[in-house]
Amino acid sequence: MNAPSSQTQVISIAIMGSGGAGAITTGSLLLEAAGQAGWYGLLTRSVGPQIRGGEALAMVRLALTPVTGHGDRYDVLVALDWHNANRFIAEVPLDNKSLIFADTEGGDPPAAILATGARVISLPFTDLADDLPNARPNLLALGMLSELLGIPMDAMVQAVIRTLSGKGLSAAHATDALAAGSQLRSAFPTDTQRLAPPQPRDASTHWLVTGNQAAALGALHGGIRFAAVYPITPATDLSEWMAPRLQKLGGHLIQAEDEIASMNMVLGASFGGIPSMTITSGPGLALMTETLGLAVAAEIPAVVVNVMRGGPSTGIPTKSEQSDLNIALYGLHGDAPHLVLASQSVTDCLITTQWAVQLSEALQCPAIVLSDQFMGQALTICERPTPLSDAPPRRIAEVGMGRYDRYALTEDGISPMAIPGTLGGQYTADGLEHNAHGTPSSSVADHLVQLDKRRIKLEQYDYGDAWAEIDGEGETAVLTWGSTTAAVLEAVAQARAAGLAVKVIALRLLSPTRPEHMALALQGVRRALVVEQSHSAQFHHFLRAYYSLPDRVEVISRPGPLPIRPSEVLNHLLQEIDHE
Amino acid sequence: MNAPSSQTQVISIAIMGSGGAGAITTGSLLLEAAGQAGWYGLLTRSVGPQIRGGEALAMVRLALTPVTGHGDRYDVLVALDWHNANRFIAEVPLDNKSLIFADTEGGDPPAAILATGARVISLPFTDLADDLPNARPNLLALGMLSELLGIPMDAMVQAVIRTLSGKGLSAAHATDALAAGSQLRSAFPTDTQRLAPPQPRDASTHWLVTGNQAAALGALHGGIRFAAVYPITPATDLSEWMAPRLQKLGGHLIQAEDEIASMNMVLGASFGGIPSMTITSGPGLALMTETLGLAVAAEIPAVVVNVMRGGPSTGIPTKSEQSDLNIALYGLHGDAPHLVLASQSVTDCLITTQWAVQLSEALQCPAIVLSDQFMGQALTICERPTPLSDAPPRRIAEVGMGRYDRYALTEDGISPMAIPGTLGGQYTADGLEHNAHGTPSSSVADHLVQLDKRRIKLEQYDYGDAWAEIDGEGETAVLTWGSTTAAVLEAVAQARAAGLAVKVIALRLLSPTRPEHMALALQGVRRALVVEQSHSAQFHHFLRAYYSLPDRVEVISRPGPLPIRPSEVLNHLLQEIDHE
Amino acid sequence: MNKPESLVPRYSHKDYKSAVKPIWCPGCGHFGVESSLFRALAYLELPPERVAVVSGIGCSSRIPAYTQCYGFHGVHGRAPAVATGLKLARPELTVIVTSGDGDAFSIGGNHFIHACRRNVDMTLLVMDNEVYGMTKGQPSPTTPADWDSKIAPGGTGVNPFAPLAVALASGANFIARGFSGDPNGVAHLLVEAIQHPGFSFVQVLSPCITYRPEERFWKKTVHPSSVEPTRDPAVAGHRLLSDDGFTTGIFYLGNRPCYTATVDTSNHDLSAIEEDLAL
Amino acid sequence: MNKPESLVPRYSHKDYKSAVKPIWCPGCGHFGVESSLFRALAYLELPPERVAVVSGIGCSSRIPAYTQCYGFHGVHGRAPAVATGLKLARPELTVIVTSGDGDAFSIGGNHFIHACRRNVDMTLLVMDNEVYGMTKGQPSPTTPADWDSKIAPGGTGVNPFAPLAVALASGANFIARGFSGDPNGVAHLLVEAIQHPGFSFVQVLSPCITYRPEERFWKKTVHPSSVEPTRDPAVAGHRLLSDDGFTTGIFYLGNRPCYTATVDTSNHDLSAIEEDLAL
Ligand SMILES: Cc1ncc(C[n+]2csc(CCOP(=O)(O)OP(=O)(O)O)c2C)c(N)n1
Ligand SMILES: Cc1ncc(C[n+]2csc(CCOP(=O)(O)OP(=O)(O)O)c2C)c(N)n1
Ligand code: SF4
Ligand code: SF4
Ligand SMILES: [Mg+2]
Ligand SMILES: [Mg+2]
Repeated sequence: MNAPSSQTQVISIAIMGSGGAGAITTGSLLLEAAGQAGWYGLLTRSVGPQIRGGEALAMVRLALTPVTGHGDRYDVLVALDWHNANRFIAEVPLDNKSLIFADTEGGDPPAAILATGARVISLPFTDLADDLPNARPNLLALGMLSELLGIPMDAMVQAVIRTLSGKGLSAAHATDALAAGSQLRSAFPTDTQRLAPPQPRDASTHWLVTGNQAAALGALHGGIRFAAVYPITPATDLSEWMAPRLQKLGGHLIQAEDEIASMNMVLGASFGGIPSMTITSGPGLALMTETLGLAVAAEIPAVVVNVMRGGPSTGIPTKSEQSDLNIALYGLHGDAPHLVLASQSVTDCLITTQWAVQLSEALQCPAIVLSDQFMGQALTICERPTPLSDAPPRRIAEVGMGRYDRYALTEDGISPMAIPGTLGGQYTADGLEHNAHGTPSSSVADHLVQLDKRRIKLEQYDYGDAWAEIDGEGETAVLTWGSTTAAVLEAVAQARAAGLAVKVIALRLLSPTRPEHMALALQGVRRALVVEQSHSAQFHHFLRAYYSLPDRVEVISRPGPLPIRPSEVLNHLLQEIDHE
Repeated sequence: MNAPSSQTQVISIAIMGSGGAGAITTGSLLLEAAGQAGWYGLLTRSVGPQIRGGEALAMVRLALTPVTGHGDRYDVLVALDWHNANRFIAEVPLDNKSLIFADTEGGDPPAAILATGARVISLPFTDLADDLPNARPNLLALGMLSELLGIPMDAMVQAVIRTLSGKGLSAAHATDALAAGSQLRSAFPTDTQRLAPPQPRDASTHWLVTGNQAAALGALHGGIRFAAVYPITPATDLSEWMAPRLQKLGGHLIQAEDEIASMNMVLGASFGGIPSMTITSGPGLALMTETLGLAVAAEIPAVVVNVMRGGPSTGIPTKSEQSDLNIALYGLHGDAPHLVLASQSVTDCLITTQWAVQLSEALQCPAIVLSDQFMGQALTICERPTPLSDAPPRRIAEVGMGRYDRYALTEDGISPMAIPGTLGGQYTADGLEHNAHGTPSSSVADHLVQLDKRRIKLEQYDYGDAWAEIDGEGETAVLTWGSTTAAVLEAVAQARAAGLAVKVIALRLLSPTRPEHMALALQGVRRALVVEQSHSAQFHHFLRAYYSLPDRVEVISRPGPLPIRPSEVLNHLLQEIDHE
Repeated sequence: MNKPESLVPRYSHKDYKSAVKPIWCPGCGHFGVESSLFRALAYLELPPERVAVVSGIGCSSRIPAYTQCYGFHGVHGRAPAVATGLKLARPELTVIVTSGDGDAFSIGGNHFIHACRRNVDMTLLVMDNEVYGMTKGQPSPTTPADWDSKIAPGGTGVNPFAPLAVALASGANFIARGFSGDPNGVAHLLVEAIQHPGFSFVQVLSPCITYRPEERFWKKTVHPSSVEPTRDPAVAGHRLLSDDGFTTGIFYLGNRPCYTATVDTSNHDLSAIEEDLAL
Repeated sequence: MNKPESLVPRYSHKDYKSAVKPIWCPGCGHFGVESSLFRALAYLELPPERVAVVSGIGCSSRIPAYTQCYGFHGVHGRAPAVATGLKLARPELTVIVTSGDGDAFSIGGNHFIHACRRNVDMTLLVMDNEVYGMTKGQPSPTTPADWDSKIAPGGTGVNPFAPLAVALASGANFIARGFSGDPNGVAHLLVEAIQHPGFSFVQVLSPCITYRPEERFWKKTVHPSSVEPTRDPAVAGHRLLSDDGFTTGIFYLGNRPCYTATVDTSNHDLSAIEEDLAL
């Protein structure tokens, strides 16, 4: 931070407080106001184990251009109090350029905070709030932040009123409290930075959306009209957002008695001709794998959105990790080829989920879409994504009075499907191995033919270029997937700025594999860096198993819940170069 | 087949017939009599879809030395009738050296049989049986086979009486029928072969045993005293054989309401201090993975024997395949390191299952043992295997009045476990991430520490040489696992006889991986042939993912239900050499 | 089942039978149940393509492929959930679940009680032979406690439970019991069950002559109910909890509203929904 | 719970409480249930190390770590199965399952009914708040059909079911209902339940003040049973199927034999067993 009036393109702010202090509200109001004013941004949250009202941390990143992940450090930390700072400290990297604004009433910062070297500025949020009608300390902090960052006060006032007027806060009181907060500017160091002002834009082209909402929307765009779910963190809000909207569209969401039932209900509805899905997280996915195998064998379309959380077992339900890759790829018994896709960002949740529905319907095969808690629950301001164009619907059998072979061998392995109610199309969907007609068979030949068919239909399909997002050229390539893509892209931009030519290959289609496409993408690449968020390097081992990688492969793989930071990737990219 | 009196070391006989014809009984009597007379042998069966009394095929292989798999072809086929021959034809490779003995009453052989070029000899089994009291055609066929193969008639009579006297067959009638069968020798071609006579041996040193029985025994030797199961083909007979024996030993087997319950009962009993297990097959394993993840996270010993069958989904329940490797290795959500072992033969089912119990108890980690329908239900005559010596029991906490940390960090990652009932050892086993004490924690540091601990305890343990069976030396190595090992060993013996130096590496411990041991084993190897019985080459991809293989890797991978034949492996080994 | 005999029926029971040959043992009770089902469908003149027969795994669960209806032979124990999804998605279909005592009451117990509770309009037909036939003779939740078997030598020691009482307590809307030795009687029950709105449960005692040969004598044990079906759950509860398990007839007729849904795929206009996301 | 006051009790309820702080919302009904449990254990003078508290997942299922007993916090819905394995393996332990309405009746429904049927000597304590608390407010099997929620706007349309009636029909040996607002009453029920042989089921109405704030008024809705517990299942069935769900007290006392096992690890001599395999 150089000059008093200096401007920055991107800024990261964390707000923490104990139960009831309103840290999360403060963060979302900040995001919303910044969005209204024309910036982009992202908010994630971290909370204590309490069901309600526990300590909370809001992490906000604002920028001139779209934001898909957090950065390496925080410019600003607002501490409404210090009660639970130690719980959150690992999530908010601070340094001696960081500014901490702490409520005077909150006492002394903990040693670990002081050790970061960040500058601590004590401000009388509580004292001032006590003197104002209906004001709470976090509103004062919000006023202060508007001033600090340069967010126009009217955008902030509007955001506050929209959100809090339901709770009995008048416009006048809100304005007063925010103004009082902005008065605290005298305490700002002279070298603080403000956000560079945004280009004016048409607000209607932009969304305030989470990945879970985007995925729901993608599913609806894909044609999903029936969902059966069982609640599980962090996937429940996807179901909850979808339920009334599905209803509105003429569809239905049902809460089943458990995940096994929800998966089976989905197959029943899909067998009935309705594109159908379920929504879950790791433990729930584990319960669905037997029935997913049935969908493979009986060739029934079905989509599972799996919002990953920390594992194994119940693990860390509220935090993010990329450790369900293995179960998604390999968790079905027998040889059971199926679709696995992964979203890369909040907005990509829409695209990838929509695509998954289209592929599942086209290929009569279950599709697992991997999202994660990070993008699923991150609230972002983004440009309205453009959905994919509609795909042709499921291939339906034209049946007459002759024999209908449900699992007839076709060139592309896709056999037209009869929909119950159609005269002449009667067949039995079966998880037993069967012949082309669908009659159970344990013959060697039928087994091989049907196994081939089910593999070939996936392998021969033309997925176009969407199997991966490929960016740039260079002898170094970073291979990644899922929400980790954000950190990789940010690091690579910096590496390029530092003169290193780097290619990014972020996989969207994980299964079936695309060895020829990958070979093309890796042409000329001599060094590959694999970046993922799992303890056992699941993605790396998957790549080794199914792709030809360059001789030199490096891996950054660590578990959640901390997101992979751009600097980790950048340092690795640059350090290793020095060693050469 | 050269000279009339020529002798052979090994001979394969198939016996087929429709429901009620007694093909399986004939096969097992043949095996038992041969065993009594001093030979080794193996019997597998194939049956139609009917629950009871359907068509059946018995495949018997007899030899001077131990037999662990079938060969490439059948020397003899006995057709009690031809009604269902087409169903079985793929399982009985015949050639122009094969002899077919068919009941005259059975009509003409089907075209596919004739096309093999095998010599068909029509014999009046039914006619003769009609003239004898209490004789059935299959007894005549058995008498004929005794004579043909050179099995002493008294051994055969004994076997028949032991088995059939309960069904009202007298010794005199049995002897008469067998003798009448042996009279058919005049129809034998002059160039038929007999089994070379065995060395005399003490019968008490030999067993008549299936892989499922051997696995049950291994589990009991390992210390299992509680089992909770849910019936599923082809694992049920393991449970059924175990139940009364466990009872006799002072333990208990309970049939649970489903596989999820059985797995959870196992964890409850094991938490209570009793070595415990469950027994299942693919679909059941799929239902257990969520709870297996709990066993990983809460560090509770538990053993699952999974007897593989044809997949995916319900698949082909009565037939063998090696396609549950993926789910066993990777089927748990999150990063969940656990033990996966695989038996290699009927007798190895004992050793490997026993070892799995010992490892699971020592490492406080669930162990999946992969067996398959082939070895699980193959009945063999073998030398009594020697169980492993007893291992030290589970590490139990010595607790006093101080604080007991259930998940304390120790050098080897193994934390002493308190057993309920022990004062001062109270703790809560938890599937949530936790700190060393066991208290739930979502902290970054606790997560990493516990993930490390759970990985390290598996990786650092000294498994000795048992991780794989390694045989021979050479620049060519065959890598295999499970029951496919039998065909590989047979092919390699022939390849060696043909002058090719080949090494065999048959993995017993699949997880954790042993990269250093494998590197050692692969020293000097320039060509690797991977052999497995799955459609999607699961083992090959696993090896690629976790091991450094030589540059030249070839793969023989095809699904069940046909076993991999020695000649497939041999031809591949030799052909490829020619191409060099 | 009194119908004017003069009319030529639209369907004969043969119209519901496929060419697939049952794998059942000769004499298995399930043959009788199959034929009862076909008679009931013919009586109701339900076009085969408008009927879906959904099952799990077991000898009993093999029925779908033996019919000329749409069939779904899923995984073990989950058929009521499949049927729920199907019926909600396609309310115009007649949905029948065919199951066994192991499939429905053991591994499928949770879906059984929740299907009763949810009351979607379908019929659950359980062929109860008090044993796992398909896996060759293990005890099921309805097997007597002292039945000796390989897996539970000397008996399980566990009381068999009363599926009709469990169904009632869970909320089933129609509860009946039949005996496969009386195919007409079973057909009659099925006609009533299919016609009754909501979730109908019909238990059919169906001997496994292979693993429970003593069940041949059920024909001497079963006896028709001497009282009329009740609409009062408390009264039905009292009866079912004091019943010997061999009374045949309809026990309970509920009138709870069905769980229904509309699933319509015609609307593709998401603009109103997208509005919710506008900044 | 009449005990000579003069004796110094061996344990106070504090001896059962661990240092782990509950994550529950202030005012949650589960606090009361926890304290009732501790009082019951103290009254029964059960050494904490001889008690195992087994649970699944949910706010209610968090209890094990809050106790000084051995605890098992497993996966969602499976605690009765874990407890069954534990009790069979270690019959001398007192085994208590603590669960919620979602954990026990929704995902755990199958283990619930089979634990009732199997009748292993343990106590199942379900804290029923007619909602999924932990996942922030979805309907459970006991939630009224018209309760509006995000996931089921306008209500599920599904009748809540009567867990006590299901337990009875499934074979539970002791059936009672309490209210967390009456911790003494609940403690009393638990004392009886733990002492009663076989599978005991205690439903405790325990308000979720966060997602079902209206449940605060349960204190006005609950009413003690006016009649004595019965030993006749048919009579209990009649009562439970006409009950309003808010009657507290003991409803049923069964006397079915418990399912037990001996598990002894001392015998290592397998020679007799190996004989079976001799050729
Ligand atoms: C997940 C799973 N577990 C176990 C099995 C094995 N299995 C197949 S059918 C069956 C029991 C069938 O019994 P029931 O439903 O009574 O039918 P029946 O054969 O007696 O008619 C079992 C345990 C399976 N197919 N899938
Ligand atoms: C397999 C699985 N599915 C879903 C969840 C998510 N989940 C956790 S607790 C819970 C419901 C708890 O409700 P209840 O048992 O009534 O307890 P309460 O919180 O109301 O006390 C759910 C659905 C999970 N942990 N595991
Ligand atoms: S085993 Fe029993 S239930 Fe199965 S087909 Fe045979 S008689 Fe019927
Ligand atoms: S959410 Fe409800 S059940 Fe959970 S702790 Fe809060 S009040 Fe209790
Ligand atoms: Mg049955
Ligand atoms: Mg609840």
